Amino acid sequence: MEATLLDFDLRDKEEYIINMGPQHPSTHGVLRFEVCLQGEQIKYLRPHCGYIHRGIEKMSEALTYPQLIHLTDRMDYLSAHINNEAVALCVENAMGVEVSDRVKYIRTILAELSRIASHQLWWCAFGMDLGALTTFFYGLRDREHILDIFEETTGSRLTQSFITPGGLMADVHPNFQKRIKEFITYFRKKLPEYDQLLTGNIIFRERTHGIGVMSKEVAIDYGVTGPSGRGSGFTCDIRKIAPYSAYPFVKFNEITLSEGDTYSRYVVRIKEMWESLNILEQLVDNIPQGPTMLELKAVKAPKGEYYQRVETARGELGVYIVSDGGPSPARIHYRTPNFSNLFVINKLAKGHKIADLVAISGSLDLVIPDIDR
Amino acid sequence: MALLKTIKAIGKYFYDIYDGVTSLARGMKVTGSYFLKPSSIVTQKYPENRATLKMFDNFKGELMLIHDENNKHSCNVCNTCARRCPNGSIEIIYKKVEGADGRTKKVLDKYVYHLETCSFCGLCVPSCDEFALKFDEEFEHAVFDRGKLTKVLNKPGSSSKATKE
Amino acid sequence: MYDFTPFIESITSYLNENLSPFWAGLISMVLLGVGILLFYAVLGLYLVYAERKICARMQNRMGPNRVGPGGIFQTIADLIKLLLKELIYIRNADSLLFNIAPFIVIVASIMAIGAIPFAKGLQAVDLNIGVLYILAISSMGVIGILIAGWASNSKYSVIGAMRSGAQVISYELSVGLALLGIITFAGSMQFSEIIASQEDGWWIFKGHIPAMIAFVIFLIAGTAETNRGPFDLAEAESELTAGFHTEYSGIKFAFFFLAEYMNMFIIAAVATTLWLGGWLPFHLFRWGAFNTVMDFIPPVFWFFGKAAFVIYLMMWFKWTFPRLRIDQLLALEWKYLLPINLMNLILIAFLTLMKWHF
Amino acid sequence: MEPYALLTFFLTAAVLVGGAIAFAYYAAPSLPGLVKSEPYECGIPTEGPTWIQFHVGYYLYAIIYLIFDVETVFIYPWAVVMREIGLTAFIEILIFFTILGLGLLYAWKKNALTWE
Amino acid sequence: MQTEELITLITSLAPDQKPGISKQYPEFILPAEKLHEVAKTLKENPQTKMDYLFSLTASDRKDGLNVIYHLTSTEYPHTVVFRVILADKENPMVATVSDLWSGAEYLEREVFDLFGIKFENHPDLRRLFLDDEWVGYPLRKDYKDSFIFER
Repeated sequence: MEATLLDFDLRDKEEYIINMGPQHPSTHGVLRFEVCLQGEQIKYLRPHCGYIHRGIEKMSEALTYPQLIHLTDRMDYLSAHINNEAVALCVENAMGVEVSDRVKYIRTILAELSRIASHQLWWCAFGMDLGALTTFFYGLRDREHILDIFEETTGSRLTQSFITPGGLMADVHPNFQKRIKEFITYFRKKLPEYDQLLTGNIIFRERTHGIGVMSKEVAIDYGVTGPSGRGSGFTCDIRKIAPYSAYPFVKFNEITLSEGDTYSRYVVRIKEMWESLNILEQLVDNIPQGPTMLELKAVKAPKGEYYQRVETARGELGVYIVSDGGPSPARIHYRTPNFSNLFVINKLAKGHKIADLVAISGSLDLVIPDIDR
Repeated sequence: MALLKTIKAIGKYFYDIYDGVTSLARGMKVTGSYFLKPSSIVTQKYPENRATLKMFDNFKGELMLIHDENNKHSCNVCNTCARRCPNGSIEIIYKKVEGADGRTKKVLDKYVYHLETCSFCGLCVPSCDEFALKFDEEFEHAVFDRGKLTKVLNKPGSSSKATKE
Repeated sequence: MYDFTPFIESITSYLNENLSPFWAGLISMVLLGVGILLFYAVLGLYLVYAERKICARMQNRMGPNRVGPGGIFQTIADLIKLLLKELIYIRNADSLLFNIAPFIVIVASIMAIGAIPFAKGLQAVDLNIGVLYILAISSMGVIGILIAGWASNSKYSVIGAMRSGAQVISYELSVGLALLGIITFAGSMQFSEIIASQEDGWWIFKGHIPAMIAFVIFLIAGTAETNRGPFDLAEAESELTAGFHTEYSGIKFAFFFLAEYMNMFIIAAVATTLWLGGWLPFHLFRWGAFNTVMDFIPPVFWFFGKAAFVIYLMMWFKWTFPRLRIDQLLALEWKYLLPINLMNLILIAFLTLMKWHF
Repeated sequence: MEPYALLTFFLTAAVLVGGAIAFAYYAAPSLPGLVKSEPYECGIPTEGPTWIQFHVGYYLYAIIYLIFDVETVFIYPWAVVMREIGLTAFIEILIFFTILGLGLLYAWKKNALTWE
Repeated sequence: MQTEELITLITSLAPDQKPGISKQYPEFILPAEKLHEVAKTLKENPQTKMDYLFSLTASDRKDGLNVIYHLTSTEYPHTVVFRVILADKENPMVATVSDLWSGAEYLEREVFDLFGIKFENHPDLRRLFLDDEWVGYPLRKDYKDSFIFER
């Protein structure tokens, strides 16, 4: 580990310190990088967070378990379904109940849809970071289709609050399956376009190859999970390690690449979109019948401590609930993927240029509210 | 050996140029084809299409208390929705009225809904045993005065179905 | 047909007959100045609007559609807005350089227009070193950008200025060498003579593949010279927020904005004149009827049509490609464009020697 | 008209810039403030001086540029007369470019064309 | 490694460990001074190889401030949970594990920020989310300020 203190001492000399963020077009939120430059080269950088800290963990201590989901929606708002699912699974485990297969299937479908939507938004924002402005609109155009499916079933586009401890808030809309099938055929046609526009582009390849190389050891050391970690060969897919919901019923590959540079992190996400489409295809026709909500008298976790790991679009989300047996948790902690993914950036960006910092932070796919919580 | 290496390097140099140019051309083909296809435009002229704009069935717009044609709602002041709301967006103000059978009864006076704190989680609607609530399709919430976001949901002069007798 | 020379001569002779030489000169200057201003404003506004519409179509959007039919007055509305915006002065900025930078940028773009032949007789000055003049004047604009970035006393601006410094030392060369190819073919640096040499065919067709390579290189280097995407490193929105013009507000920002579009037009005009036959209509061998029809279209339309095509190409680049990094920018120039350019120039010289061009 | 045309262009630019800034000066509101006059750095006050000796990675390019640009200027007169002189000019430029190309190759080999 | 083997290994390192309350993962309550040693051994022991610290957090309980470490291995499918109970709420102190897992550096800063637990030998122990001037540690149960809204 390189000491941050050592870096800190360097500041006494005359240095070129530049702040990127909190109001910067490429930090994707209110995050601040304090970057020390030598020419265009980064000597060191220090992330500063907390600009959007809302104290979700403190607030949650005053809420009942079903009420938690409207806060978890707002952590990583791009995988809101998966965050809700994590809380729901943790509470269900604590209570020792199991939801019906129908709920499991629908949860997994929603989770995979969120994963695709999140990767689409990441793709378009990543293109923007690198200066390809058109990608932004193509990504959003395709994402609309998923958001329409969400809106039809859950009533909201972004913070859906649909998966709740004990099941789902409501049954899915009758159009649900039809629309997903339409989307799969539509997106299978559009994904190659992404490759033509960005992946194959020589400028893009030159911008990302060999930039911000993260070895597998560093990824494990910092706990970098999700596509960012898998780009370094860290097999960290919770869907494989500790399958939950309907993942045991489907066949899919965990995508890992060994290079660990910005390009491989990019490719992992593109391939994950294909893989998610495969998962959707396996599930969408086989949704079994069953109740969508368990008949629970009261949602109360018995005294004890519970931990649940799920895979969001950005990596491993852990929900840690300490319960005193009451209707609300005594302490709830979210181990959020972006928190771990962010702080490796000093290691990755050191020695690269300021333009590469934008590419690296884009390839880590940070969602700032998830870091600050 | 060195010669072979040089030839290889030169070959790679020209291959890179070829590769670069073709990859750029592929990208330009995508944008160019969309340029020539006006039918691919996905944006909409929003205020103009207001008449035809339809939200999805389950859209969570704004909470409303269902009134029937006789201006009656079915809230029986059980306060479940207010308790279930994580943000305290629902306030139920009631008055006590002496019923026909001599017992005092809670009657809804004002069903206050704070739109400014509502996070549209939708916990209130299924919590109601009387099915008195639903979300309507209103999505234009912008106002100039924050006070306007505090709404009274029961219509003036309305009464509860439960207090019919 | 459609010759502007008599028209302009009649104006000057009318002025000279009725007024003293001093007043005649002054009035002709004022007339020219008003003409330039009108042309500059209309072209600038039209180009901004065109860019918005084109990029919108490429991105599946509608583009401006509120002000006027199809949003055609959108840029005018923007111009009024920019005129009425506060001019913010930055503490500790070098105020002289800060204020002079937009002027330099505008001067470079306006003066370059002076040598461009829009149609027969519609050319302010027909210098015998016209190509060199445009090359020299248009590279002045980068100095304005450098000054703007440095004078702002903002760190983003300084980095942007440094990058534009790197750009100016690179792409100047490629532009020059690409132009040299056509100068070798035509044997002149005067625009009117270059156009005259294309009476029997445009250089891009007559010069075989070397001329096409030179055209492509000129387009790439020209895009870089105008600081447009994918070479917009000096303003690099996602890295430096707005680069060299971060601190400029209101109308001063508008000048940089306008100058970028005008420089684009100048590059397109030079490409049109040297490669695409300037205001000459498109002719096919021996197709007499076809050629007559083409001749009916006035030369001004031919010129602007061709320029619009080149401008469209540059916009197409911008809205498709990601931005290059600074070292790649330099590597592209020095490792690819420059050697290719040198070889290409030798090929062109050989073609000229053997008289293999048509 | 001809002799003063370029002067007219220069004066037009001056009138355009001066006029527009003067108009904006009178027409636009002016509410200067201490925070407003700070250089933009994403909402955080600037740390340290901006105008310090700045390391640029391309000074070697700058030197090569200087050489090449001067050489390019030499080629212009050649290009104009190439047609008339013919073979002699072609051989001369071949020699000229060989020397120039060798210089570029040398710089390439010495890694002067790589950003350090 | 099986749970029984883990228990024997940890007991041999820290004889005064107590089994924890979690039913999900094998859990051990360790004395604060033994934590670093046990963690180091578990990370470096080729049979355990606990190289991935996936969660580090704290909670304010009746018996004191608990610091909870969730460890797993990327090679073996075993997970272990450590708990350190710091009864002294005025000056809680525990050794840092940021020299073993770099990711812990910022997790510990977060715990310091919100619970006020000091980590010995931490390279850069400052507040992470809140201002440096912030008074108090918000996630403690006795924390009070004007922003807290009682329902």
